[in-house]
Amino acid sequence: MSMTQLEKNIEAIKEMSGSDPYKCMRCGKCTASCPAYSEMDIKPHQFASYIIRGDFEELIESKAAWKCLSCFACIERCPRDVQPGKLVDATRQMVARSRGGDYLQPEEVPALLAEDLPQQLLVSAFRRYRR
Amino acid sequence: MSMNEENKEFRPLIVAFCCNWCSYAGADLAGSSRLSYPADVKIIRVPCSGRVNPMFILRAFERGADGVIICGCHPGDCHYSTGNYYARRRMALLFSMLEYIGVENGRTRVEWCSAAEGAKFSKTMNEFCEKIQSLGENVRLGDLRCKN
Amino acid sequence: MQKIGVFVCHCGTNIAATVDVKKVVELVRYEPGVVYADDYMYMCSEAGQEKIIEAIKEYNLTGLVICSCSPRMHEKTFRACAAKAGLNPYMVEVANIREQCSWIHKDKEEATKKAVILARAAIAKVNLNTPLQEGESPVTKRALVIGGGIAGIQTALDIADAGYEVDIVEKEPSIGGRMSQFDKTFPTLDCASCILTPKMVEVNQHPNITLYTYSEVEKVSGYVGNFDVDIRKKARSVIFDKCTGCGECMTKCPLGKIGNIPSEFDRGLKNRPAIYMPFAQAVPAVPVIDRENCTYFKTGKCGVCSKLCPSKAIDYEQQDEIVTVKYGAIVVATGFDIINLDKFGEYAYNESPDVITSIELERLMNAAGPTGGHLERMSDHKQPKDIVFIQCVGSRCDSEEKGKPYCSKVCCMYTAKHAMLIKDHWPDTNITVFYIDVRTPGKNFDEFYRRAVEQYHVNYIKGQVGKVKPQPDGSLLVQAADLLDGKQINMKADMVVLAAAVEPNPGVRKIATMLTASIDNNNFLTEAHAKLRPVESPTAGIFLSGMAQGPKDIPETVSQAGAAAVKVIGLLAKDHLKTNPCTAQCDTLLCNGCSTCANVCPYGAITYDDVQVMDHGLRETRRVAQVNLALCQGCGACTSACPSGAMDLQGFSNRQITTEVDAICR
Amino acid sequence: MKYSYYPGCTLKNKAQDLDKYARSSAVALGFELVEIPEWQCCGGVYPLGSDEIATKLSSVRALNYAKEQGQDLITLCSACHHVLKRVNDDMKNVEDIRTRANNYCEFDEPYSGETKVLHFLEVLRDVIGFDELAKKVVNPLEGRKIGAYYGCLTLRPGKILDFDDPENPKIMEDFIRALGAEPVIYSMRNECCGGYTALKDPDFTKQRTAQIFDDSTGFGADCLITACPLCMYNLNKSDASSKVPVYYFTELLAEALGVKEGA
Repeated sequence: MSMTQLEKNIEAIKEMSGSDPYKCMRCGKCTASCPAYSEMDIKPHQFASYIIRGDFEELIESKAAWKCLSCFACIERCPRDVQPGKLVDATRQMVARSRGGDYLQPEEVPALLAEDLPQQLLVSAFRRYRR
Repeated sequence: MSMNEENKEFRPLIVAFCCNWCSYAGADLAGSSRLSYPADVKIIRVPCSGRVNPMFILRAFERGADGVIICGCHPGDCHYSTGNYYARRRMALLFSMLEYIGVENGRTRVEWCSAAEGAKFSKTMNEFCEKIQSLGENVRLGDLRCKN
Repeated sequence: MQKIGVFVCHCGTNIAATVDVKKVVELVRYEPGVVYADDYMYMCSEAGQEKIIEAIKEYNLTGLVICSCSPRMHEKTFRACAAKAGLNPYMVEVANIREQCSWIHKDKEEATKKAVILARAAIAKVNLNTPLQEGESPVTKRALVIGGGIAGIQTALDIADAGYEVDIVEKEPSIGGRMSQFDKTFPTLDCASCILTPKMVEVNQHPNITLYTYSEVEKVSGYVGNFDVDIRKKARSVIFDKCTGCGECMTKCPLGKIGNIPSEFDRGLKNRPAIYMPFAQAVPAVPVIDRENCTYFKTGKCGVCSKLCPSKAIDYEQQDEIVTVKYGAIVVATGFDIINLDKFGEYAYNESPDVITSIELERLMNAAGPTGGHLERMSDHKQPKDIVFIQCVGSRCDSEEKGKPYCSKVCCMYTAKHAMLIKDHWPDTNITVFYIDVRTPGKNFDEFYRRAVEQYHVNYIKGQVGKVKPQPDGSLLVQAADLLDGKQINMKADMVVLAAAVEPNPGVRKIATMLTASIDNNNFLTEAHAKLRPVESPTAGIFLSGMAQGPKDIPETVSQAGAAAVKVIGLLAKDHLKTNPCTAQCDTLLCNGCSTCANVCPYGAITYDDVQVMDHGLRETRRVAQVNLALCQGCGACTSACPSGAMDLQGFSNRQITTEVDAICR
Repeated sequence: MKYSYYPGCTLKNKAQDLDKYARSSAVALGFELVEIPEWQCCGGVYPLGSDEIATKLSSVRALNYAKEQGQDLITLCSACHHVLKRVNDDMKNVEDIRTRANNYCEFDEPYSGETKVLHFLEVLRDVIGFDELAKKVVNPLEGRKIGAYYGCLTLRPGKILDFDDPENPKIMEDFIRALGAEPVIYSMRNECCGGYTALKDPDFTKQRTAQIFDDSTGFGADCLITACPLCMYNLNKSDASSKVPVYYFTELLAEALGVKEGA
């Protein structure tokens, strides 16, 4: 089956994320479950539609990907196996891979450090925020 | 088997035996749902997977088939109660014998597909074609029956 | 040599769009045996059939190949057409160039090539066809209905009213099924028992209907027109003919108060005694003893019911009984249940007694229910003020083990019904429905839902609920999102009602296997044709009624029940059925009497005879296989098992299949 | 019984309590934690892209080491538990990742997910048994009402981690009962504390943890337990933690087993 350019781009996201945005039925269970809802400018259930429409620029510009807590609640509860959290991770990857736009710069870190900050936090933040 | 003159790439010849009750109906459902699979697959309708005599498969390989697949009802769902169980055991034996004489195991397959599984039928055929495509052309079996 | 006519159908553009029909005609014209080849727009139409008949007469055709849709679709049509022209119907073969060619391929050249090959295979086969004669088998004029819910009841009544005898087998102690648990029905808000109970009584009193309640189908053999069915009548421990249904035993059973035996009928919202009828209007009004819980059966002590029974109807020694009955047709009406909600822990169904399913709500609103029709929370018996309904719990799921891929079809409507009934009784209740889509196709259905919104002010919010959180104050916090307004919602509720997905009754798989009726991935029974034969199983003589075939509401179930009844009546009205002539045959010259074929025959259709044969001029007596044509169903298991090649199957002979292989591999 | 033990970086540093009480309790319960030599950080986060491989290799090495020892691999930190189990699942079930990881690592024998990864709590539940544990308790924590705080990483995705029911877990509640205390069940126990966003949005994590404390104390909890150093950090940043202390589950275990002092 031949594909449009958009479909090919989406196919690449599917590969990278392991999630199929076309399966989404817009039930919003992810958005209902999301603990970071108030912080996200693009809501979890919208990630699938942004990708299907090809609005990658808007996704990349949004701060939603950096506000996701990676708590996996949406992944656990998604009835369609879309697992929106994976699309959020894919967006982070798109940012890192396409333009090297990391959300966290090493120079910022000393100011953010607290005495009792666990290593786990720093490592996770670096992984989530940077390439 | 050659396609038209410009296009000489390998196209496998695949024979599928489908039981009338489940898998042939599954193939029909794949059709009415427009779920495509390569035209290399040609289906022969049999009443039951248990009707598939090993001779038919040997004959197909003798005549140049690159792959043979037998589809029946799911275990427990055979229209005739037990035909698919016999087919499964018979084919396990036949396939190991075929491998011994040079027909790789990937070229033969038994698959269960119900009348409601059009999608599974199409998926199975696509996979099988891909597999045969990757294996390339088959060895051709000789006709070893006594010749007068 | 055969004289074969080949007819290639365009099927409008269904075939012609991807298969060059004219080219197929040209390429098969010179195949061995072919004397005539032509194409036509719709071969199955009156004019198309006329064309075939004319060609048979004009060219003295002895065989036909129709290149068209699947033989499962029109093989019968073309066989009948051949018969009209005096040709044996089994001289017809169909090449499937629609479902298995034009519809799945895009490239016209490739599809045309494949169509030609399929046509060649069919031509090669017809060359070896022989005329076959259909046999006849008698029809037992009695039908079996498995399941005594509204589907089974309606089917049985319709068959019985037409004058045929019907038996209903129901595994519960009473008929009535799911519908008897309901309070009201949509879209007219009739009281469920008011319309069901009279039908239950009618079934019980109908001279043509025999009820086997607390019974299960144990074994099925035979075939259309001639099924033999073993029915296990489980021991009721109550003598049917002596019991007057006074109910003394049930009220005095000590376990009624202290037993903690949850009532299945009331979905565990109430307890029942060990000797019980599921509900007051049960038919038959004869209780059963639940032997697993009964003190007498567990310890040998008690015997209260036996002592108190005024008609001495209690019989602790009663045994299960198996009866064997002959039937001509069987209807499967095994109904549904709702899915187990263990996988939906986010909705706290197992954690909070105030999170309930819709069926539990039916019981809570039913005047005969555990609360006498007063809606209350199970935790504190207070009347709920804020009620949240969650739709699609387990329906429309794609994840493998959690839910079901289909829409349950009835939830949108019954939720609107529940909302309105609650508002009718208790107008100061706030009701919110969280939905994904509101689906209301059906007569007066959307109007019904709009009434819930416009007249009853039920608050519909688009967005699936994420989590239900039991709160320290005993309330429930519903975490959801309003997708249309773009808001996350944290709403307090006193009660949450889950519209759990429906699924076929779990016992149906076992029954389908006994009947060799096909079943889909969701355990719904498959119909013979999704559009044209919706109440028949592909297995002849098996018919489908109600939810066992797919999600449907009561009006649809009743229509389907009637349709299944008509099909059964049509079958029972015949004195004889034509049998499939594609049966096995034994070549006595080749048979060595090894019994291999008899061992694999699922029908016991093969016996052995000593026959005199002439072999190379020598006369000898041999033990050879004989096929009983009345029993043989034509599966061909014997043919592949036969070590000497003596067994063959008419219509699918070794030579015919081999020649098809050759034609494809040419 | 000997287990390969993967402590992870945080347990060597800021979360030493989680580690040391586990070690002393293990001795009291009769099994041995053998720290695997030269372990590397798991990364704290399961790789974001399903096509990533390099970030999985440290886990693969640890998993393979345990396999070579013929031992199950135990972790305590919720992040390590999460990453190790998911990488192990990939090695077992995803052909592409398995092939590429093995090509890179060049082990004597290819690794394909043979090692069983266990959380310390799973050992208590599945190997020792909570009934047996209860028998070994010398200082039962009677009268204490303890809220288990699971967080996210130990539970989800439930299918792969296979730790407990991801929506209504009970392993920590059973653990609390075994120690003689009363578990407090509250619905925020598997909701996220805010996780790593504490680095850049500390106010947001405070909102989250406030809800967790409100809910758990509403149901009567007088303290919380956790298995996650990051949850511990975030919970402790909340003002409520001064009234409702948060402990690593191993600390209460050591206390109940009477081995807290020597640890």
